[in-house]
Amino acid sequence: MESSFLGINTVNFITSFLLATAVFLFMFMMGALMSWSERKQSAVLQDRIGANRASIPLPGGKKLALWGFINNLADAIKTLVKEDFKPRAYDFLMYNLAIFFAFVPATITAAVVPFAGVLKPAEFFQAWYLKWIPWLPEFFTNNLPDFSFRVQVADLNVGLLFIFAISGLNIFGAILAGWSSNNKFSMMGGMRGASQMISYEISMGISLLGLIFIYQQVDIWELVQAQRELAWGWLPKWGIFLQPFAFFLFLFAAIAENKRMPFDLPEAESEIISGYFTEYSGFKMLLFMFAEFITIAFVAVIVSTLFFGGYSVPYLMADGFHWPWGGFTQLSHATVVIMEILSFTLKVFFFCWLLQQMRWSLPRFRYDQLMKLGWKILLPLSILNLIVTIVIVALGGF
Amino acid sequence: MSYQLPDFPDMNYYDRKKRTLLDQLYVKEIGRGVWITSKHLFRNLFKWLTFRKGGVVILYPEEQRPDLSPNNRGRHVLVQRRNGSPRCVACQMCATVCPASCITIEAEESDDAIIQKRPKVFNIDISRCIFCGFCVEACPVDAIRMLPTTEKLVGYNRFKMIYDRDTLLHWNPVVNDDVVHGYNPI
Amino acid sequence: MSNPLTDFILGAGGFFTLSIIILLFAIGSITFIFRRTLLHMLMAVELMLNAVNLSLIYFSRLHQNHDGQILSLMIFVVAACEVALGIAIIVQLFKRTGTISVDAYTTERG
Amino acid sequence: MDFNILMYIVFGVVAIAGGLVLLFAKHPIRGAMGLLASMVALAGMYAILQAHSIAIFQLIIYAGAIMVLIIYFIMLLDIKSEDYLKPFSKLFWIGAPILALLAIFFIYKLYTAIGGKPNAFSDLSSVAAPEQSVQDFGGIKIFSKNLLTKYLFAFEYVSTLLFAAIVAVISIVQLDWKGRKNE
Repeated sequence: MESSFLGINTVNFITSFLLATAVFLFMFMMGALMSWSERKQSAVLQDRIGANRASIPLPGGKKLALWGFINNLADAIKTLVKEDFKPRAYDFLMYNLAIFFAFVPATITAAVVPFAGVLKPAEFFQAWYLKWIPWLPEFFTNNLPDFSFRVQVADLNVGLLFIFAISGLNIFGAILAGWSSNNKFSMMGGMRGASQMISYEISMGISLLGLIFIYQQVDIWELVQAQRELAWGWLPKWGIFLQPFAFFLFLFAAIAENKRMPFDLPEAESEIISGYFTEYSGFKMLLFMFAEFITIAFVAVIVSTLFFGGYSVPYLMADGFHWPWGGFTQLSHATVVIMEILSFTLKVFFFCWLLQQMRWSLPRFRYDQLMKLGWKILLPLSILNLIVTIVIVALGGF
Repeated sequence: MSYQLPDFPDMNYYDRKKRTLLDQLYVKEIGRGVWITSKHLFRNLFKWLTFRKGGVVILYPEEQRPDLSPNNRGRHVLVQRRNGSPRCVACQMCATVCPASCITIEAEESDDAIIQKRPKVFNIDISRCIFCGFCVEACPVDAIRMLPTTEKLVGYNRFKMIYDRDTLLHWNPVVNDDVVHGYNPI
Repeated sequence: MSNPLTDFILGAGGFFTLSIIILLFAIGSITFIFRRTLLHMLMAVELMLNAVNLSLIYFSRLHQNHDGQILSLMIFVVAACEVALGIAIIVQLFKRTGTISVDAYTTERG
Repeated sequence: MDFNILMYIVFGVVAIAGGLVLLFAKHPIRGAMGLLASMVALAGMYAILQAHSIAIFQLIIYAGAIMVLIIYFIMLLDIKSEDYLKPFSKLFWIGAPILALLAIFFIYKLYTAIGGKPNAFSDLSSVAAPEQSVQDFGGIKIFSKNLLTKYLFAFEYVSTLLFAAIVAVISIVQLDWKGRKNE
């Protein structure tokens, strides 16, 4: 690093900054995509057509509707210019603080998730399809030949627990919004949210303990690395193969934690208007909705990281495909990294799709059914799963 | 009544089926539900990708239902006399009977001594109209009718949805004489 | 090998941390003694426990020893038990008297 | 100045400010939010003091569970305004300054003892900052190894306490006062 005119700290800082921006933008784009697919996917699966009216007129009489994407833009503009209605006798501080509690944890939890493996810029920009960038290849090979970084914003050694800690803060948004709105429906939504979260946080944690036992890690980077190994030479050690039962438990608990259908009791439209954000209007309501959509993307990110090998593609190592039957396909570094990012994005897309599909397929649970499912079924099953896993690990099974 | 409730061994008719543990996990049923909706989703997506219309709905102002009944109550028209003036005598019967109060009529003195009155203003607020057809039944001189078509009953704001006398008289430049003009009892 | 953070923790940071501990404990005890609401008293106990936890963590860092950290985990558990029991008792008292003000609980005055 | 040191000071100030909010805010929910801010700031301080696992446990247990419970019950209790509009007892303006002066006196004594000196705590500290052990110190692996071997008895003892607390809470909540309200 002696030859570089930039200090390595500066380069690290710039890299972290760019990575954080990219991850933040990724979550935001996923949120925007979710709010589009909430409309369009529901329409298509119900044999409807969906949002297509909002459009930008083009010269020549055509209209640019982008399959309903312009509706999102129109929504943003509309909510910005709407009246900011405030309920009577509301609590100003808590009313506004609730938005931050709902929005911030949803966006920052993706910081500990790796989006791809190690990226070496000096090697990355040598690929033939990136050579057109004029000065970057020479810059990195001349100044920073050994520089490499993980495509992960924060490499915490307690990353998995960090996710739990921050997503546990998410519920304050619902509670405070419900309490400060001075509305009985909001209040009920907030109470439902709190008790639902307490019921499901436990089984969510315990269902993941088996995974921690098998991989002996809570560092998410190491978890993903462990999932890239192969069992019996051909099966990737993904969480879904080692802990198939825990996957379903975790998925249900995560949906319930996420306050989505079929567990969306806190904002059950047909019962308590809009739950905890009944009294929010304009851009504040948009932020609540957007936080909810980002949380869907976040659940998808976590599920694909913990149970589907994160960014890993089966048999793809740092230099190419090592096929289980002995073949080897050489790939350049840039291709590998891009394939990893694409693989992660596709997994996230799939789970976003699955969560939306479940949201539009299933009816809502009754409240006592929800509580019964959480305490009497999911919790004992996750403890049972944990005990069985411990016994197998102790006998040397994995 | 000869109907007998089905006799289940351990069940009364009000009991539900006993749910096993697998049922209570709901995994099977959730899978079935998602499978059914996914079938619809992918079928429609395939239709979109092959440039066909995926949904069964009708994009209203551009498309019309082809199977409208000839008795359908659609758009209002005012029937004309030979000279092009409306046959309406401004008797206010339709405005009185209208349950949505969407008809506004102002009368003025007619040139013709026999007819006495004619509408100076004849507005129908089509955004409030409920298409019940009472106005057609109430009209003593058969001046207002409803066409089966629902073509272009749209507008970008609520003032464009108020149709005045001339619009109702000349609702379509290409007038079908048999429907409107051809009927002339006088 | 001079890490500025380590220097800070060994020097001025120690004074800063101990001041924070004293202030937090003082605020907690003032709240506990002089606020006349049961919920505030419960939360003040939490604040004092937190102050103690900070001292444990700080000295554990200073000695590079895990005893303090584990003791603070035990304090977490004790605090959780205490809050659960305290909330249960407050709910019972509220059911009985309809208020959470300490001044209202005068039945033992004789 | 190092970024960590700056954040350490900011977190300390936020912790004190949260405590003051708890002391002076009228409504219990404001006080609870102050306490929450204090706890989150303390978690940040723990993280900078390299107790990563304790910082996370602080967030999970205190912020995620205990504060949710407290706020939940503040909402549930339907507290009337006369309960908190006279928040302080009569002796507050006598007692609170005495306690505050006591705290300031402690801090003053602390300052005269160790305040200005660099490396004032060097004598106390057994290991200053060996870079290698700093990386592992406070991590979840060493922490849990210690917890489950050296401190196993304390661990089990505390879990017994938790179990007893669960039983106690359930039995307290099930008490019915309705029959003997006017004793």
